Amino acid sequence: MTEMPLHEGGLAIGCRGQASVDSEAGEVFPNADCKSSCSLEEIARTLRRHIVTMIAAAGSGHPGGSLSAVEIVTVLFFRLMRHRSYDPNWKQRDHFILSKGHAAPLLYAALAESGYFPTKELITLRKIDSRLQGHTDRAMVPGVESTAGSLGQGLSFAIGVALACKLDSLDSRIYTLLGDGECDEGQIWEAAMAAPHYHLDNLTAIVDRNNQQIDGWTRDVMNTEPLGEKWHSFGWHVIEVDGHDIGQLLSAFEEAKQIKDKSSVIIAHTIKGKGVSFMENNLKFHGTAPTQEQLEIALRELA
Amino acid sequence: MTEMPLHEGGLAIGCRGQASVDSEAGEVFPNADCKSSCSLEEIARTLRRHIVTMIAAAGSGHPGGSLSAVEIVTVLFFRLMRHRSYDPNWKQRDHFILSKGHAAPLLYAALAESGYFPTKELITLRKIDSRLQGHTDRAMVPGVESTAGSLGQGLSFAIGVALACKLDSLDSRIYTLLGDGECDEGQIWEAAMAAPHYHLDNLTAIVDRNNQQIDGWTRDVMNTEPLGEKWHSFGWHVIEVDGHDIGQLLSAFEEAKQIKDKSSVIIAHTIKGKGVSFMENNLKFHGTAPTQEQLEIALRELA
Amino acid sequence: MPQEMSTRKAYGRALVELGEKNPDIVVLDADLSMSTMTHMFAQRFPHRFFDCGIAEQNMIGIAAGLAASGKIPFASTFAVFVPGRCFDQLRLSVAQSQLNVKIVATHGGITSGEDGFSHHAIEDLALICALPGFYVLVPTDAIETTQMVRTAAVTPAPFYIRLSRPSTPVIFDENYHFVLGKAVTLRQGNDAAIIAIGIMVSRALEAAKHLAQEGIECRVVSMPTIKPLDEEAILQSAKETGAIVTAEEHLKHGGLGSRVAQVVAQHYAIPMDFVAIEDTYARSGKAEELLQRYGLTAPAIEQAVKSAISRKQVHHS
Amino acid sequence: MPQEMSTRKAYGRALVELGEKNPDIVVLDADLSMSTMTHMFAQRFPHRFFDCGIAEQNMIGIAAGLAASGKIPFASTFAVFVPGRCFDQLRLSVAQSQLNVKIVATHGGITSGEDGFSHHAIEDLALICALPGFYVLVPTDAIETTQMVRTAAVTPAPFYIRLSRPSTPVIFDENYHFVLGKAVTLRQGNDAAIIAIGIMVSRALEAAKHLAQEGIECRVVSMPTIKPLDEEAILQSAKETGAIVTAEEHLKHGGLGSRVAQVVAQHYAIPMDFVAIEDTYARSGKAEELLQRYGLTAPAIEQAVKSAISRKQVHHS
Ligand SMILES: Cc1ncc(C[n+]2csc(CCOP(=O)(O)OP(=O)(O)O)c2C)c(N)n1
Ligand SMILES: Cc1ncc(C[n+]2csc(CCOP(=O)(O)OP(=O)(O)O)c2C)c(N)n1
Ligand SMILES: [Mg+2]
Ligand SMILES: [Mg+2]
Repeated sequence: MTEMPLHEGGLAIGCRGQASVDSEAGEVFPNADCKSSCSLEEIARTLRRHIVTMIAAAGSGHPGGSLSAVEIVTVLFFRLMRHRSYDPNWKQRDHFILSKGHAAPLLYAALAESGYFPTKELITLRKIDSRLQGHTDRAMVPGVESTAGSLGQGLSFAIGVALACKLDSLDSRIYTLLGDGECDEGQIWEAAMAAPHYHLDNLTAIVDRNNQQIDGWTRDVMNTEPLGEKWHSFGWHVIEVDGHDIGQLLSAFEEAKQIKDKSSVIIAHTIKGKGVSFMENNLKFHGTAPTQEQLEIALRELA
Repeated sequence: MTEMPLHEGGLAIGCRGQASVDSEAGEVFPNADCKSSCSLEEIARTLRRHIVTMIAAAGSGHPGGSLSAVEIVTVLFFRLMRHRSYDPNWKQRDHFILSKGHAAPLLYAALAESGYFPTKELITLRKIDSRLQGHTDRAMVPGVESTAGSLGQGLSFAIGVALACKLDSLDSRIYTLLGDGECDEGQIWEAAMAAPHYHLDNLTAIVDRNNQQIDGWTRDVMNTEPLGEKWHSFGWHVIEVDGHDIGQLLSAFEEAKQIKDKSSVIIAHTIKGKGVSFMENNLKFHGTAPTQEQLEIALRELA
Repeated sequence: MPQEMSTRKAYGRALVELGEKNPDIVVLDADLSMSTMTHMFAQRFPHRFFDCGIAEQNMIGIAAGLAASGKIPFASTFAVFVPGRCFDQLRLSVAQSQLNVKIVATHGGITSGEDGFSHHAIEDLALICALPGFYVLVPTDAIETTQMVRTAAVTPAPFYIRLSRPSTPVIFDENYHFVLGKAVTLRQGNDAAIIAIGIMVSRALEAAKHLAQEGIECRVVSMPTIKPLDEEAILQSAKETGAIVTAEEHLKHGGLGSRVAQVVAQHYAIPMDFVAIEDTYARSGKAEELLQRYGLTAPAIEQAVKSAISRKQVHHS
Repeated sequence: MPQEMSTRKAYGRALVELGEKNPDIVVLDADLSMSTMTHMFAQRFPHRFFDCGIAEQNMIGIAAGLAASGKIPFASTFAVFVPGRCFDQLRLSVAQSQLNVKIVATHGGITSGEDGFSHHAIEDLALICALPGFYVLVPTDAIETTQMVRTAAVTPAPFYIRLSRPSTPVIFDENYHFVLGKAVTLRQGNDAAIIAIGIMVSRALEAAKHLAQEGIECRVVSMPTIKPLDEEAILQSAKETGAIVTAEEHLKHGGLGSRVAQVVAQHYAIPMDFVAIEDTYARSGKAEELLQRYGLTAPAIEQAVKSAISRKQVHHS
């Protein structure tokens, strides 16, 4: 295994595994320290550095769709979600279900920075004896809630978790991150029909609306527009935001929390490959690792 | 095999296999005679009699969803569609693809009355050596375009046929009949997304909106409302009609023909079991054959 | 217990019994609860029953999420739709996720009859046995079904239990004890062994009776656990009888016969024959008519036994 | 022809060649055209190429409708998604509809490597062989792939052709002639037969070479048509060698080995062994690492051959 610089920002280190009580909300935010000790923007940049670094080390992987969803995941893991890195199966936790499993590097980065496992493990991504499988495996990595890689399955899984929380009278919130290309899958619409039918107001889906899938722009490959109207007609409360604007994301999640009796979807308009100039909107970097040279440029841009 | 009265109305007999040219449209309507020789209402009643009779003879089958779509199929087979019972694979024909395959008795009745095979064969439905399988088998029966029985597949198939017609520069129209419960299936929405994406204005889907599926009312089992909005948001031209009103159906199909560049869907509001008092809106008759006694009452009502 | 009962009816009852005892039992269906008999549970525990409508893929995903949260989901529909309509979901969200989901599929085989081939599940075992981690069970009768359902509920692993539509003979009495992974010898004999599942077990017994009249003594083994196979019982049969015939209401490919053949070939090669559906779809017809037409009968088993016996060691002389 | 080429690249080229000759050839993909190599056809014949987006079920239905209208559709995606994500569609809309649809699935087996188990197709043959009417093919190299694709295009029936991701050795020369349904004997020998498919063929040849050095002469048979099987070739191998080992990049269940075992058991029982993936999912890793880890190697074949030979007739003495 090559030794690679991991560019640990150290930003989130102070937060790891230390639960603190947000007295206002009366809720436990294990990562509440982040709110003061480091900005979400800084954390986002750290996650991006992890992503490009680990994919470069692996020699394969999916930078584009990992980078586009960084702010979404940052806001959830380092501000909004109740979770405990020292107790990943904590019954009262909020749940994050990654449906677009090829964004595994993003989730691994967020988990490592949250203290679920050492950030230096990130570099083992996709290597034969690593826990960090190319697509997430829930049985292997603490904090990974779902096994993914075949698209279209996460929302159904999230409904199951949301139903269980209701049955157990838990007020946990369930978040699931979907790709926009992934919304081609019929299973997404089966699930989209079911969630409001079951009145799952504890469920929020986020669509990473980066307008690209593998074969091209979504409007050319399989047009999903008007995407918001589709979700609306399936009974969802729809919120559209700039998915790189942390303020907009925070208030969107807050709005979703207030909606009762139905599920909410946040359509987060993003740029695939966001943060690395030559990866932005570049189809090639959906599923290609940066070379060592490209990595260095990327890290400079993300410094 | 029991000998059962088949109640051949004989109405459509005059039309069988005789192509005639509608000079106004310049199109070939093999069944154009029907327009003068017998009313569509009468044909509809004949089809209903066939349906209950053959299902009673079979001892199993699906009367409810066959009866609800009678007017839809009547209007298509005996007025609008270009087809030739003596040349089922006629290249220029319009296509009817039954997606909700459990309504096979309805299609068989329409085909028999159109002259594809003798009406007396209808009574062999579901019997071991019959061509008339419980759900349609395209390889067995002339005029049956698709094999069905597993729900959710007909619209995709219809897209394939519609694409082929476009490739071959045929101006054929493609019709496909879906159940409203069937719209739970994700594959329907995959196809719904694709048809307007491919600009298939030669394709018209009809949803038999009888508000019931097997386990109950659709709003209770899996709510599909607002159904029209869903199709609209998937890019379709949506027309809602009373599915038992022949006039409304005729003008809806005419409207669909005029729409360019996208596909049309007709949401036909119907009553499951329509025409037989004790079957109407009666869940039991989704998939139960009438007894001999019930058959007699039904036939009296349909006389 | 009556003389005849469908395995799906036994399932419906067992679910209610389990539901009373364990609040974590939840049940899912895909708009077929009247036929799968989950409606009995739905009526008794409406808040723990989820109808997913006609959306089998979503049903499996929801079941997986429930299992991940500590529930014990039983998900049912016809065997032709699960695994067939949701194989990838069973693969990723259940098998690869190692989740405690119980699939109970009814209307296995061709005895669903008149609905025709779209409703005949003749390949479900080939599919479900291709999912590492799944227990795959086919009960012989209603009594065994009840016990299987109880076993599944307390064994934390994915299960697939295949039931049938028609009423079938009750073979076991109340003292019978189903053991996961173990074959059951129903009749002794050393001329050949018939290994059967589901509705073919009673036909195997019938065949053995006829053959005994001709002086051929067959062992009859029921193999309620298709996966993992009771290899010991298979090899014992192989060694003690020298000829094995399998009988199942399934394609010859990928079911009981194919699994037994691999065990035998790898450990103790002896002649075999397969009573199963050849590479074809069946038509509409009454259950019994179809079983006749597609060769799933006692006489077919008898013939297969004779064929296997005739091949014993011939080519090794 | 270079020394190494991926079978999917050969497919991409063959499609373009076919497209030039026959205007009825149409191609479908599900957002993986860069990987399946259908993008070559898409670029040349944009109006005959349909990207279905990430909707495998719909893709199969559309292909069926196109076939019903006289087109010859080739539909491609990864082998893990077809048949797995659309089995019921392949069943009803293609197999039961008897339609002329060609499925060409790439990234078969575990050599898709680092993506991990969600992307490893280790059960596709178990599924696709459970569809009556389908021809199921696995080419040995790029040359054979081209010929298979041509054959599929002119044979009116459903086809499934399984390709792999990595570049693999080109074994045949341009004079090679693929015959549908026929096995190919690549090496003579009478101590045991190795029947292999896909990337395992070259490993089988390697194993045979090593074994010859130890005085064990193995026949090596490639079985490019998994369905229908060349039973004659199998039985000839059985009779002339008395021991068969199969080798495939697939689960032991439901693939080549299981199909050969049934033929052998039913007609000429001899000891066998199976080089295949045991009942487990593989992890992320480089293709070669995974083949090592999961026992798909020449040494594994050698060991299996010795095991099968050691069981020859022992228990019949
Ligand atoms: C069922 C399925 N089909 C195909 C693929 C292959 N695949 C992986 S990523 C991808 C494109 C995903 O696009 P999108 O959902 O928009 O993700 P993002 O743009 O965020 O990367 C495809 C087709 C898959 N993983 N699963
Ligand atoms: C994929 C699939 N799942 C389940 C079934 C069983 N089934 C047959 S009919 C039916 C209800 C159909 O309801 P709907 O589409 O509304 O038809 P209609 O009311 O017109 O009869 C169901 C669930 C099936 N045939 N196919
Ligand atoms: Mg995208
Ligand atoms: Mg309905």
